[in-house]
Amino acid sequence: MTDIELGAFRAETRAWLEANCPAEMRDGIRDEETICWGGRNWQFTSAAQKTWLEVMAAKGWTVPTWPVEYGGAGMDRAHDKILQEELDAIGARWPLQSFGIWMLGPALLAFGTHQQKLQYLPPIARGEVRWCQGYSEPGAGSDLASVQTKAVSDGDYYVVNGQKVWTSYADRADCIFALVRTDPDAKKHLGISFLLIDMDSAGVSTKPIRLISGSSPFCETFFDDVRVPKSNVVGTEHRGWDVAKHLLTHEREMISGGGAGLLGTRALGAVLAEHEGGMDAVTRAEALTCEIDSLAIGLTLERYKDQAESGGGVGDASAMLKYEGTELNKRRHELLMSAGGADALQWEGTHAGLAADWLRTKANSIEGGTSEVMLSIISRRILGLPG
Amino acid sequence: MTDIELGAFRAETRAWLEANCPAEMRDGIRDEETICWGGRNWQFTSAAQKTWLEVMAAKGWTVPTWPVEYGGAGMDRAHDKILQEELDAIGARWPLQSFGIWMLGPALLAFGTHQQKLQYLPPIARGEVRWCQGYSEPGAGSDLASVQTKAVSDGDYYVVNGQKVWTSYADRADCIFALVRTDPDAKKHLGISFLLIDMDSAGVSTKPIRLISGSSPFCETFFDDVRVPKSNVVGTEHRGWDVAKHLLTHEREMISGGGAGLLGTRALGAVLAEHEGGMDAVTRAEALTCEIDSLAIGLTLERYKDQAESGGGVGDASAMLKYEGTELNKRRHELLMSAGGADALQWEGTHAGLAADWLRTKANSIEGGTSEVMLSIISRRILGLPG
Amino acid sequence: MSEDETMLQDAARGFLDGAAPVSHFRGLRDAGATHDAALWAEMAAMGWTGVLVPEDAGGSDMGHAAAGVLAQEMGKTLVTSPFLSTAVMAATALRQIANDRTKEALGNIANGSVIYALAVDETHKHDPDGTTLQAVADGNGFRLTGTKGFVVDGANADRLLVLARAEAGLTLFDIPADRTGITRAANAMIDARDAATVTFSDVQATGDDVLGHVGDAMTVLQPALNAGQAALAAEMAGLATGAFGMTIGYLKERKQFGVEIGRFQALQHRAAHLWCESEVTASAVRNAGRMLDQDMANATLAVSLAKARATATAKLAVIEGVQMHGGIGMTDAFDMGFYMKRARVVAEWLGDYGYHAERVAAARGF
Amino acid sequence: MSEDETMLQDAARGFLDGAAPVSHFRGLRDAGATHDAALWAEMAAMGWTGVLVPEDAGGSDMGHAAAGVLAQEMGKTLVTSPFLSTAVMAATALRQIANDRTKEALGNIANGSVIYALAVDETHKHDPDGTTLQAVADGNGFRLTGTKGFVVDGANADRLLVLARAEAGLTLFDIPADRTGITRAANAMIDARDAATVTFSDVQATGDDVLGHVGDAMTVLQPALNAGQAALAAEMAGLATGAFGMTIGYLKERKQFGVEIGRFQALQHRAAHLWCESEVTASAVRNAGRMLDQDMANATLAVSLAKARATATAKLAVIEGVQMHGGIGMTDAFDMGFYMKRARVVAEWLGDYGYHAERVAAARGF
Repeated sequence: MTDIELGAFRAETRAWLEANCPAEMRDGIRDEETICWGGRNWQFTSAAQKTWLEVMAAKGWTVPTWPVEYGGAGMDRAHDKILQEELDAIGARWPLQSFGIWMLGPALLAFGTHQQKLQYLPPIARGEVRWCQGYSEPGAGSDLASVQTKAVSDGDYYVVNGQKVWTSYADRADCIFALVRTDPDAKKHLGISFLLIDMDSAGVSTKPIRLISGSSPFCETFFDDVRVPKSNVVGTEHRGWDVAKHLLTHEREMISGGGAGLLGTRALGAVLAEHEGGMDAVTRAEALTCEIDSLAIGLTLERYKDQAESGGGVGDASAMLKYEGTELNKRRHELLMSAGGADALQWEGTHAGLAADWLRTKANSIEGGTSEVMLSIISRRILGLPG
Repeated sequence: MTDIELGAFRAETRAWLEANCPAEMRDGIRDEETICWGGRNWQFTSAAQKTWLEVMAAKGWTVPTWPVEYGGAGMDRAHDKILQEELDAIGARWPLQSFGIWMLGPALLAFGTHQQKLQYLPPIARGEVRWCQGYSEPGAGSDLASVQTKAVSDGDYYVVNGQKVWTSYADRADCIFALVRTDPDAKKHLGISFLLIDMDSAGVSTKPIRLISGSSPFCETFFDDVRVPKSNVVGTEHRGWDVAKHLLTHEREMISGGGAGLLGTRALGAVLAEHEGGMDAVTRAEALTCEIDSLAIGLTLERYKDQAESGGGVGDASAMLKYEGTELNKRRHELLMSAGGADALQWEGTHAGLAADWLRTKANSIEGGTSEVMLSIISRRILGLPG
Repeated sequence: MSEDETMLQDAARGFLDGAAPVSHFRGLRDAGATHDAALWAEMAAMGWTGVLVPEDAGGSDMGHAAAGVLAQEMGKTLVTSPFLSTAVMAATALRQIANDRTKEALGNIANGSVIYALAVDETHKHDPDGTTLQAVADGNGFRLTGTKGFVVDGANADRLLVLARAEAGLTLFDIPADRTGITRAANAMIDARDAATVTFSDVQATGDDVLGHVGDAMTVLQPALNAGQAALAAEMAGLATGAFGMTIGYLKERKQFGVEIGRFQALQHRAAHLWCESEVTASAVRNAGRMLDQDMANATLAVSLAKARATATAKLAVIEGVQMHGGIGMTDAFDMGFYMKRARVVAEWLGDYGYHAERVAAARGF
Repeated sequence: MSEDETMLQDAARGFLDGAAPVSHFRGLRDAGATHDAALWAEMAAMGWTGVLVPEDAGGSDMGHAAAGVLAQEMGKTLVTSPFLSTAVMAATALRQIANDRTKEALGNIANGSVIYALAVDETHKHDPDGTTLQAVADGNGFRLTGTKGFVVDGANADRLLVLARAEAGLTLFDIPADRTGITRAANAMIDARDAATVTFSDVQATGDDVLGHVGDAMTVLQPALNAGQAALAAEMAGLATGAFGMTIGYLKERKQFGVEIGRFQALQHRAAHLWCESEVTASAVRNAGRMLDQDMANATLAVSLAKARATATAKLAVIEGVQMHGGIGMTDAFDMGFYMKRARVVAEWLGDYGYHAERVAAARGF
């Protein structure tokens, strides 16, 4: 496409957004309270939120790069980038977020059958079905392939028994995509299937997990003789690990990008300056170093995004992005706590949320693969050190 | 003994030093140039240096805690401490230093026969024979027990062939204490003997090693069909590793203590203040942290010395002292280089020696067991983590 | 440690393992409680509350090194009590002034009948010299007006030591916590302990309420703060030890990819490094207690050294603790988070790393 | 990188692997030489010396990103040349002023016939604003008096860009290095490169010798320094890559206790961390070159970011390099020490980490 064509698209997009994005959806705030997750039981927080989702979904712009037949707008990256820029320009909220968009969608696009795509993708794009992820199990930790949840064949069905942990929003999701062991006799990585399960099925229950930072979206999810149609397997039966690996790489990029999105918005110095009083030499030095590293890591995310767009992909280097982004985020929050001093030590008050955010960052280097796992991946796959 | 007795000893010592320590030996400087190493070919740098050695050796005060019959003064720790304090009080130079005093002496006292002690210790105490250490071999690195230098039995003699590296001052020493493999068929640690070899023997040659910091006391030492009497084995034949281990612990303490001796003398801040101009926030912060750590590590050395004196010993914790002391020393010298700026980048000039010292510290965490080996020792022997 | 200290440590550990393991703290937290009166009474019966109270006032007068040993053992299992505020800081302040009133007050500390809190800080950082709470002369006495924040043990306290600015300079008042005009609001602290915001509105204080001399608060307060900082450093060293102990236990027991994670060399080296750092900090902590006992007037360097080192080591211990525990370390059901939150609070209390680093620098000629 | 940059990089690497591997630097060092005229002539023939010289002055004018690519490849094998002083900094300064003199000077840079050095620093730290070298008005010209230290390439230079303080303010002079009154003393540098102390005693300079305007040195010098700092950051990134490459090779090949040391997880994780840091630094370096090409007036933040990151990464790379090599890394016979010494010198040149950190802070509102 030509620059002229892209310019025209930008002008059209700007005009359409101006006409269709409700004023209340232009405050740019993207914290937990303002997110629209969608789903069967979703309660819109305002009429504007509902309208915004509907008009965007109608254009396929909740998932602009997905094919039109699956609920998207079939955009290439150049057009998508313009759309994102124009959304940012007016401070538009995201119309919809979900694990369906971030994770299951890409997995289905890569591994699903045409029938599965038609069945599952459009409801995700329209915000009608909310998904959660069921990978981790109690005691498994970084060893995600040590799946114990069993799916035993029974005619056209599997009967699923077992337990997942760290299933974000499982208590509010409509469906779950989960790793289950379909072949107990095969080697660890070769007996796993990637299975879609409706949370309304008999035998599914959830229990929220309280974190050191307070209440959390995480749950334990239990499966007690849950019957699931075999057609709900994505990809080849027993070869679900391939799908999982694909998604894990995707997840790492998401987590590192999330950290940097936060970074990009405001200079650390500006945040620190809000706290009255000067900084001691040690805190100031750490703030300078942290700011330098933030900017450089931000540039690195951009560089890898460029590379991925030009077809190079990111691949194993996503482990680097994940490692650097999450470790930096932990340092940033240590600094913010230090700058807040005694004021930051309370759950409530003028600095409410600061301590909870700080504690929450400690999980960044654990979830989606620990920093140690990231370093081992880099050591083996990028540096070629013996394993 | 009573405090009164110790007080009398202090008074006597003070009077004797006042009468016998030459004025030129009271400048307190203890750098390489002022050290008296002794040995067959030693050239005294002044008449005073010779006198000072002779009068001290005559009293057994070059090695105060060694038994009188082996050239020492048979002092207990309380008396030794008073002697050291009184020497420090007048800024007296050490009358004699050597690897014989630091290393071979303690090894012989622990493992030698009475005959060996009589033969070797008094010449060390009098500064008549200078020793060097032959442990490391090319390619062995941290794996000191992988000794390749062979000592083949031939009647009352061994015939030694092989090569040592990192033999400090081998080119100036009279004798060497070396690890040699006397039983090639035994397990790695069980076929080694601790052997005393005269450097004047036919077939011994040395070659100096140039370091990144410039010329160094280190040499490579070559043994080519060197004949050594079997009576020169210290401890049990093939069980030299026991002697070596004993000495390695001793060496670790020496290296960590050496670092701290340097630290104790002057505040880092005072050193940094000599360099004109202020410090930027990052350098200042690192200087503060480094100063805090220096003081705390100094206190730790004192605490462990107290513990060792009260009979508790130091044992494996010497690995901690070595690790903390040497890593700190590297940080200190990075800081000094940073404070010196462009002036510190020259081999010569107002800051001559600073760069060489800085580069030399990089070996601190390698020699006498790397930092990595120290951490592994702590992990296994102190923390009890599985190996 | 001396033999006496080792015996005290063993006794304290023995008692606390029974009376106040971490589960005891969890119980208080779950109940929304920040004080256990029965535990405090037992501490009094064992002479702990009187550890710095002279014998003629009914104390055991064991000294600052001993107070450090007790604080360290409490730190290991996150024991909740007003020990530092009352038995260490208030007692040290009170014994600087010898009169009948202070003798009685010290006796009440020793017998466990009174809880003190120090109302010193006003902003987000420890800064006694920056005190703005006003003590306006009024007849023979004063009227106090202003707000104190981060008053540790302030909600549970019977009495307050209040730092105020009079015309003559900083002045320290010893007054009942329920005096007219005082409003106390307990804060929802992340470590689930007692800290309060205390507001003073025209609170009347007589000349007798002044501890020491008007305009000369620091003669009394400085030793108390030094003592508190040293004991707090000891608590933090204990906290680091407690967290490290959990972590080492986990490394030995937890299996991942088929082997104990304690076999992974990267974790071994980090654990060994942490142990080394703890040993170095232990030396600084021990030294601070001894310096306070031997030469209190010149102990500032030793105290700040200990507080700075302990802050850094405790931070490292809890960060490594959570990371090495992985997901389970992030859950409230596991104790590691308690250590992390407590470490953050005590990092700030009585001066953070940067505050003490600057005191070290000043003492060392930077 | 763009395709053009990748091609340039491949070509540069190919040439330098043949003409200037590390052994070439060792040869110069052993011979006591700090310049290889033949190598410089080859760089000129390839258009490298003219990388920032406009085409109408005979240059290849490839831009700052390209200059960074070249500097990075030189850094990998410690290539010794006056590239930064002459082709990057002097060329950038000269092209700020368009006249026949500068055009001729730029042509001479492009054809390799002249070597420039910047005489800016006077104390142990980079501080152009603190310049004290006097330019005293004398008739239509000036007399320069004072001393410059750490004049990189100063002993080999044909011409000097001298920063001096005139009554009207800082002024930049472009004069021959052998002018009467100039004394140059080569320093025995730890990196075995050319740096000199240059003394000026009543050195005559005419108005024509002023580059730009009297009292307005920074208009010309600031772009030159920014360009130099960015290219130096690129050299340091290359240096880190070169040192890291040696280290990774050693980890794969060296055996200890019967296995390759690259199997030790503690070393694996440290190597992986270093690689991550290098990747992040590479982004900052690339960004600095692009910013200089796109918007030089606003590139200071990007440049300082790159220099700061590159300094930290190169330091980490050489410290880890020596440590992981063990004893052999400490010997002069091995190349790792060269990297360590060069890293230290370039850490200081044109502003150290703290200097650039403060510039980042200023740009970000600290």
